[in-house]
Amino acid sequence: MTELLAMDYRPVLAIMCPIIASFLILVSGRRPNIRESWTIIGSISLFLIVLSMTPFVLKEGPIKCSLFKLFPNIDFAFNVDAFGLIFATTSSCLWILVSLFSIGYMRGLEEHAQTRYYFCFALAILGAIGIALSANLVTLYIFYEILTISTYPLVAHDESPEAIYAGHKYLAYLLTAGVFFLLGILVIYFLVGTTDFAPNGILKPALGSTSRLVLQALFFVFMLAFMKAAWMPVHSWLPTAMIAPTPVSALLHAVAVVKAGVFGIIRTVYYVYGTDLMHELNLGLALGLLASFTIIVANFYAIGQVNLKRLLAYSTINQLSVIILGAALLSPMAATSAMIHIAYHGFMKITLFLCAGAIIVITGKTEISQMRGIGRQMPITMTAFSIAAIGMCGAPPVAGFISKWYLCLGTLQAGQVIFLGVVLISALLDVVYFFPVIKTAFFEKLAVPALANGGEVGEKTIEAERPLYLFMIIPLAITAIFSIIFCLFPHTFHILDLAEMAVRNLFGGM
Amino acid sequence: MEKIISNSPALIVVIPLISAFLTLGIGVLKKKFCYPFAVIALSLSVFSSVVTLNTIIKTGTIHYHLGGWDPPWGIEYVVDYLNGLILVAIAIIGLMIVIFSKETVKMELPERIPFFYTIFLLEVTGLLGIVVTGDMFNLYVFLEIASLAGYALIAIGEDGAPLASFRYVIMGTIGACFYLLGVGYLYIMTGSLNMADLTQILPNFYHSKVIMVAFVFFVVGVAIKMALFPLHTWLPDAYTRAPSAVSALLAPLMTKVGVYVMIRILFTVFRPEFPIKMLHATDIMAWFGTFAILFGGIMALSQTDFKRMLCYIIVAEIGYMVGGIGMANALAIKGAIFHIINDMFMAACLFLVAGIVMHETGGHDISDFTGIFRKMPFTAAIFMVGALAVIGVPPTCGFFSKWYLLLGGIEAKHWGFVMALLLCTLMNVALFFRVIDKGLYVHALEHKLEHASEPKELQFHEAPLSMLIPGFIIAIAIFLIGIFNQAILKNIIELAIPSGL
Amino acid sequence: MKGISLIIVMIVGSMLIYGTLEMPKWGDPNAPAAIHVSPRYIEKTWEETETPNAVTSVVADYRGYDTLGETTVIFTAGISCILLLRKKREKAGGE
Amino acid sequence: MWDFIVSKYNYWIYIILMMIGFYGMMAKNNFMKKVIGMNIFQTALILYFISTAAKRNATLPIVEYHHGHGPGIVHAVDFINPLPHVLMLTAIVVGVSTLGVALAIVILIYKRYHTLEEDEILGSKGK
Repeated sequence: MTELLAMDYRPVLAIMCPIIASFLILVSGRRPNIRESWTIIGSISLFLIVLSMTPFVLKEGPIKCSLFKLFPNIDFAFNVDAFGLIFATTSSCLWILVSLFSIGYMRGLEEHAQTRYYFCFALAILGAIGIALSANLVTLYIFYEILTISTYPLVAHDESPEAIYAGHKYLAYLLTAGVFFLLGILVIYFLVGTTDFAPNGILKPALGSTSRLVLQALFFVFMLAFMKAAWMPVHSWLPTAMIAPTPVSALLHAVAVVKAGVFGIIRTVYYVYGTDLMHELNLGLALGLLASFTIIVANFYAIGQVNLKRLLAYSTINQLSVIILGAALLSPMAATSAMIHIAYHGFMKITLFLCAGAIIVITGKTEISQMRGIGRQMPITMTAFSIAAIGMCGAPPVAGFISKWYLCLGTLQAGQVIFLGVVLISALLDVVYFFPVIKTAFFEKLAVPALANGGEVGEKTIEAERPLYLFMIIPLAITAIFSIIFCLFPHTFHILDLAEMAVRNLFGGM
Repeated sequence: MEKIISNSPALIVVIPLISAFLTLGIGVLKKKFCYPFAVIALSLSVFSSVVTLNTIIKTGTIHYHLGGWDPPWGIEYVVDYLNGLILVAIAIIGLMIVIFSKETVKMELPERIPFFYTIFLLEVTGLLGIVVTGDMFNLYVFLEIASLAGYALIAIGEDGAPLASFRYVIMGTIGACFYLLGVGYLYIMTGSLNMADLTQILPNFYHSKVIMVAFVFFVVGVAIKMALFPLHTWLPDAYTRAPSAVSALLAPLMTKVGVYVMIRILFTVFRPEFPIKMLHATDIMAWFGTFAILFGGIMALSQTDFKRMLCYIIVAEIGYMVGGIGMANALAIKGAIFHIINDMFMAACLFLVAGIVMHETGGHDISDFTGIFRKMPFTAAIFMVGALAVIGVPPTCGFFSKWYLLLGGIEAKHWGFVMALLLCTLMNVALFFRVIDKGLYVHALEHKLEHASEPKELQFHEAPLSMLIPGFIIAIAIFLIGIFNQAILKNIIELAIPSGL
Repeated sequence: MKGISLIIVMIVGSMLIYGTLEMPKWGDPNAPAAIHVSPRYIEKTWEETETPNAVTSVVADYRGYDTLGETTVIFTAGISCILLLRKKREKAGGE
Repeated sequence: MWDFIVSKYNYWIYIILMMIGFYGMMAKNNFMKKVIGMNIFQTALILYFISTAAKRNATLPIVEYHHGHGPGIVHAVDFINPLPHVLMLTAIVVGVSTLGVALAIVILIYKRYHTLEEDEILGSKGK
């Protein structure tokens, strides 16, 4: 029994956590309290397991664990390296908070089919963790598909025609992506006979026998495969999917799903193609241009939004491309920025979403124009919102500042000053669309004197009216606090250490 | 025990054959006993096929001389890696379906139980016989047993079944006669009916027109039997109208056995270089496979009947396998052979679900699936496994065979086939998620019903255990085959790939 | 439909004729079919099966298994006819 | 040329018969006619097989024998090939069985639609 706790089996344990949790959730579907405690227990134990691997990885290097053979030269295997741990830590940590939040949200709105909801949620986390820990493209693909399929019922949770439409659109995009992914993997396997991630790429040997064009085309096949990263012009599933319950949008569309996409892109860029090959094929520049295009356009889209969740969706698209840009620059600093931004952006964006969700549950408001003076009714929520928004713009003292700082240094390091301009402009545009929200919330008077729960109208706080609301307020406060902590102490949860270690492995130094 | 092991190839066929005769006798005396007897008979068949496969893995190909006559003169059963595995799959699925059939037969054919089980066992006998035999004419005899039993079983289905079955009779007879014509043409040139013997003799005649014509008739005849597009026209009607237990037996097995015969003839009776290098028949087959995939997928999309949709999926799946044969390289053939096994389980799984839903709701339209996730969670779970396997989501087995087929397609640089396969994956997604939506999203419907204060429509509940257990076993098998695919491929299928590819 | 059928028939027929071109002539005693497997049936029928009629010995002995299949076929057909044509109205417990 | 045609006349006959049956199976509108076509088709096939058994100047494959001695040395050239006959015994039975099942199905169809014309059945299907 004790050897199961050995380091080699930790990845398996981590994977088993959500599997067991989802099973127990299904079994105890009729007793909500027990069901939700399984969720919480599963998430906490997952987080602890992931965290326990970090010091070991930092000291001894990656943990390898191979379960069974899928194909010749391809195992169903986990390889816990520094980069994967960043993503794993982020998603497992946020699962705890979002689970808490979900309890408040789902009970607050008396949603239907809650067992299905928690079940799919756990499976989605399984997908995310699996993606983070997988050792080769095929394993990653398996979890990628699990993630796609398990989130589909979540997106369409509302079961209204619009929600089902959104779900279909979601599936249509992401499963098409899956097909591209499969094609890409097959071609790689055919060319080099392996799909294991390696810090300097695995595709280099193929350069001799294959034309450059094929490899360049293959890269774009992979880009299409990672449609989850919502780069433009294949982003439109993301705003549509915002119809999902807010905790779903929060975790899945700010953390698990979209981050799985950028995670995959970074894996492809650095661990499949490798820096040299990217330079050789001029793919870094192409990817950078794509990302820049998305950054700018998504920001303009965001400015025009009146619905808070949709605004956040476009902000997500923008920030994801910031991460992609970091990867595309192929310089150590930028790569660091991309990696840490996966974590930092996760915390900040989830804060924003949780705030939006709390507003929906407590006041029933979804449009920005309705939110006049809401800052006085819900001070904690809106403070958290403001903190995260500041972070999005990249201003200190919030985590976004650190990653933006590294990104700017990275552009200089790579000698691509144009991209520095892109980053700065995007920061500016971030301010343009986040500031009005904050202004509306804090500095305008309540316009419509009505509340969804029919309570007393007034300027007093309504956040803690029901104990249930605390399930929502506390998590978002925690994530907001973390967003600040990450700026002041970037080594919390070893995120920065891990990123530095990963970059050292990739580039051999800063 | 020694005796059983040494005679296991014959036992595979003889057990269901004799028990078919006995079932009738028992049925006349006591109807109730037919079902357990059929279950026992097929369990023994599974046992002997597993024993046979085990012997093959240990000692290699088994040649079993019936009546003690040496091969070219007597009839020989040959069990090698290729058909050993397929035998096990057929026997297992036959057993599962017979277990499953208890309730559906009671409901759909109450007054004809003994005859049903007799024919059912004969059908399994025929299918096993086709696979196990090493003699061209003996294959024809078993093909006819299987076909005749199939015609009858289909004709007792719901309204319109006789008509569908009649079409099948006409098409099937043409197919079987073409096959026999091929046998006759080979016979007149070589004087032999034994497959192994023919393999030795035929290379001398590879340039003969007679052999070429024989080859064409073989391929066309078998293509009819396995419903390769555009000769599939009999399939959708026949399998849609057939009783649940029958479509669950025939749909997975009959067509796949056809694919097996195709592989046997193309690569064992003829050596691979004949169809590949001399006739270029495989190039043509690759395109037929491609079109079958696209056609099957598109037609499936336009169906509202679940069983009919599955039928077109089968047409597409046949395209996978024929296309895989058409790629004519070891990777794709490996995928095709593996897909035979996988598709048997996948199709069995889905048709079982169709049968369960039919049993509980009385219909097999997609709309009959409304709310199954709530009301029949176990059925829904089985359905999900089958659906994901057809779509090709890892770690279900469908993914792994598709992988090899795609890899083979890439190696052959046959991009049309690769694209068709990938596109069909997407079409399958659309197909199954249509059903899943129906099953999953009942909130609005229930809401409406509550308001109208009508009695709730969604009152059906979970199926009896005799239907669920086979479903679960098949669903688990789908996962296990996927997870242990390397063991199966390494120890059996890779050795089954015909030499010379 | 008739036109298409006719075309198919023509194609199949010409295929058959094409194949026939290289077939041995009718009654050729040196045709492969006459010299490969069948001689044993004729020459050894008495020795091996003690049956003067070679057809009988092949039917019942050398290829006896085919005959078993054949009987099964007719059994299948018989039961099929019963299965198909039995009156449906008969009560389940009526026997 | 003439010689060539005559020397293979058995094949031409079976091909013609077979094509008649084949055409009947596909093109005829009446189900009974289809069944008849099917039977002609199978019979033609049987004819083909039987004709392959023939050898010039050979007799039935029944060897002469004397009690206790056996037939002595037998030359295969003197007897026609028994194998196709055996195969066709089976094929005849198969053909008959198929015919039986087909007829049973035809009866079912007639009971249901009260006609055996395919176009009428297809026309009435909607009702």
